[in-house]
Amino acid sequence: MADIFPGPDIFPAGMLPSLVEMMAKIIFIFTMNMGVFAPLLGWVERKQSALMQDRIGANRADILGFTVFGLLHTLTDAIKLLTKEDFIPEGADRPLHYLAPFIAVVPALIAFAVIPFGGQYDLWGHKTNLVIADLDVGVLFVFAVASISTYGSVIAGWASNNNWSLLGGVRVAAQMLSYEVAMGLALVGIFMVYGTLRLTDIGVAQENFLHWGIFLQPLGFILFITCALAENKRTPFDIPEAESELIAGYFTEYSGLKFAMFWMAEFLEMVTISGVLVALFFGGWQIPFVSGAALARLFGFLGPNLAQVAVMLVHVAVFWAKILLWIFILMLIRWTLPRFRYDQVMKLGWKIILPLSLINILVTGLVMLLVK
Amino acid sequence: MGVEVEDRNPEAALGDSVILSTVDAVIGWGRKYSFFLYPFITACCGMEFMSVAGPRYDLDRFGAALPRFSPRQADILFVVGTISHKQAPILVKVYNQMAEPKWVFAYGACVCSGGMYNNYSTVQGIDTILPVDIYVPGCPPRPEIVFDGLLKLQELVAKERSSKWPRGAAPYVPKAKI
Amino acid sequence: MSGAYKKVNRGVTLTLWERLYFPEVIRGVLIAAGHFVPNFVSVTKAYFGGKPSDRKIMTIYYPEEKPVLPEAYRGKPVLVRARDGRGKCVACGLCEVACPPKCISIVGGQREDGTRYPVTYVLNGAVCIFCGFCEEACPEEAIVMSDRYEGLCEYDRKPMVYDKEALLVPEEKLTRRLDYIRRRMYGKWNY
Amino acid sequence: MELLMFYGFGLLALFAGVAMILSRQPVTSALLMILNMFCLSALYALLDAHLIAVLQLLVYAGAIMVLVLFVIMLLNLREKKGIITKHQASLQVVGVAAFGFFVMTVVSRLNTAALPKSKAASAGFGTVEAVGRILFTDYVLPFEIASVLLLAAIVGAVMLAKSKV
Repeated sequence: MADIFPGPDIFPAGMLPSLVEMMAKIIFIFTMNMGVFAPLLGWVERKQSALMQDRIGANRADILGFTVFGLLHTLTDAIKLLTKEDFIPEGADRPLHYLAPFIAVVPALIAFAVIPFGGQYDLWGHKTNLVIADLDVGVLFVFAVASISTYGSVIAGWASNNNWSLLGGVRVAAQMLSYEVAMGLALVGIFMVYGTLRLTDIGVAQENFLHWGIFLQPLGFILFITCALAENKRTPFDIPEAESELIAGYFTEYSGLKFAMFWMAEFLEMVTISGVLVALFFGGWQIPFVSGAALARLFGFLGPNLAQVAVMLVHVAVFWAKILLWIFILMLIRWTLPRFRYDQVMKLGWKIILPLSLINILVTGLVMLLVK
Repeated sequence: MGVEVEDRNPEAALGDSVILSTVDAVIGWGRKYSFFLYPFITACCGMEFMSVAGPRYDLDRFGAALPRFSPRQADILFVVGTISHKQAPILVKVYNQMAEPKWVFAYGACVCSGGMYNNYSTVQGIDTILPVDIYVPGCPPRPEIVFDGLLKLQELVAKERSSKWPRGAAPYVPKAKI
Repeated sequence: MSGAYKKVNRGVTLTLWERLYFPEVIRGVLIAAGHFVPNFVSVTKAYFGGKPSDRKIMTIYYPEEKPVLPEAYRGKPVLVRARDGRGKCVACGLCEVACPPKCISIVGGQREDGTRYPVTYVLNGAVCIFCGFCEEACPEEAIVMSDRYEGLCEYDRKPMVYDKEALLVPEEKLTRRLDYIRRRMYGKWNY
Repeated sequence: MELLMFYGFGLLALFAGVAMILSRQPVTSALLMILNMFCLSALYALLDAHLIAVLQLLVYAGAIMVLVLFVIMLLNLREKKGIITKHQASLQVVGVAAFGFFVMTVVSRLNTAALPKSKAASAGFGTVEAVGRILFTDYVLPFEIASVLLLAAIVGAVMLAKSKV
């Protein structure tokens, strides 16, 4: 954070470009998440589930006869949820009931601060690093923020003064606690292989296609994606909001915009999880077999600066394309698998994933010793 | 409130070629295509409801296919199946728990009027206990009829004025405490 | 434990490969993707200037595309108006008796030429269950099930009670159903 | 800027701590404590101790407080009854007196003692690498003893929770 808050001497040399860069990056990530992904994913979820089930999905909302593949249904949902009655049940803890949806949404956005969406580029003599906060503890920060996001659900469950909500909140707490441990241990292998926790360094190390995380840590990848699904609270692991058992779990008593915020939090978490997956296991912004230098040579006719801009744009596009691919796969899993039972989730977390991740660490260490 | 001027719709006069949206029209448009439904399924009509929601007829095309099992988040109460007097207080409770704006969809003959069960145990049409917005006859109604009713309800919702809301609790107060 | 019960293997014992769960997950996801991809391609093709038949999805686009109704389809029950302009009904009351939910009520009368006719014929559309028993009971082919399903839903229950005028439909429009009744239903009952 | 943030987070942490004690609702207290931990973590971050900051969030604010909340929510402590409410006034007097004595002692001690000058942080201070290096060289024995202690605690918890051996 020393880069962000550069000490008492206000406006040292070169601060203005960094400030502009910082603002640009924050605005970019914010628009991508809130402006593009949050509304788009509602549409993607509806349409993808429909096509997977041989249906056509929402397609009838129109403006002057233009339906745009049903994209406008997202808009209608937004309008409706905005104008719906904002309900607070009797006996609820009102301030906490208001606060909970915000606590759920904000961490999902904050976690994106450490995920690099591009490499380092030299633009007109100004070093640009396409990550909002290049922290040394990168992945741990993501975990920390994810653990904070638990509180949104837990508080929502408690503040609603509803037994189902409370049970949902308790389930969230138990599930998050169990899977965070396993998730952290599943990633230790990756840290050992790359020798760093800094996500930008991990991205740079994956320039070689065969050094992508998924090839170096296949077991770690499977364990991580399982834990990530559990952290996201979506269907195979949606015991906190299990409709058949808990009505709607921790957000049973939420209506209108606050319910929409929980919904949005779920989608944003999905984007964040895809971001972490891409950054750690899928080469980040790297294109297979095409290094940044080769790409820069390809765009060499534009001159050194514009070539760098072109490379940057290509890398950012590749990164978001990979995220879209992962969102597609996560959605496939969500619409394919049935829900686990509560005890099965706990058993999977503590008795299978945790020992497997420990074994993964052991094997990784042994292999690293042998290779040396 | 004066006399309500009905159907002086300039858009219709201009042949739907322009949008002169008042806020109500925009809200009506949004609500019309975004029904989150609460399926209150008690009897055999439920099977036909599954067919309506399934791939052949696909309720989702109308934007009405996100069943929310919490009444707070639902917009439209699908009353599907016979409502007995024992069940009526529960139905009223669910209706009262729903957040405004809310609509009630009477699905099938039993719900519309008691249907076959003209006897002591069955509610003779849920309009005796709730305000109903659309009646769909049939035992059970064919999916086409349901869609016909849904389109008709969409028309109603699109034309609604915000002065209609909130509608308040159901007129019927059950004696039994549940 | 004594062997008092017999253990039945219902084929649910999983092999080790299945118990690993992960390969089966991948298989399931691939099946789902196998539905998604062809549907996605065909729908996109149909949207951009293709024929509707390019669409592999079987969903009916209801208000624009009407379903193809079978002959046996039972829509709104209607009274047949004969070619001379009169209704065929003779107010015998058989449909009233046959109707399971008792939605029909008839008051009979007699014309000057001695033929009987219904003075009022009320059919409560909110109660009718579209079973077609009235059609089977009718000896005069006076009440038949039309293939009409649109416009049956109402905002209020009052307009759903149909009187005679609302029920009468000219015979020419019902030829398909009348043919069907003569071919199938009478054939079945061996009249 | 840094000073401003230090005071901001410090005051917020103090406020959260005091409000936590004063709050009657156990859940609110727990949440205020989380806020307090959050502020502490921010203060660590301002000191360039990124690893400690993140661990503070991850372990204390994340895991342990979730457990605390879990217990509070399940017990549903709303009204406190019993010995504390009976002698509340006298207990408050004793508490204020004890706290006042503590503050006076600290302030008088601080007035006399010269505070050590803080050294500038060396390069790479607070990174994972630096902390790991110290842990596994200078402090390897305490580190291992702590891990054995935790292991014993885990085994004990499992033994207690298990219904039959």
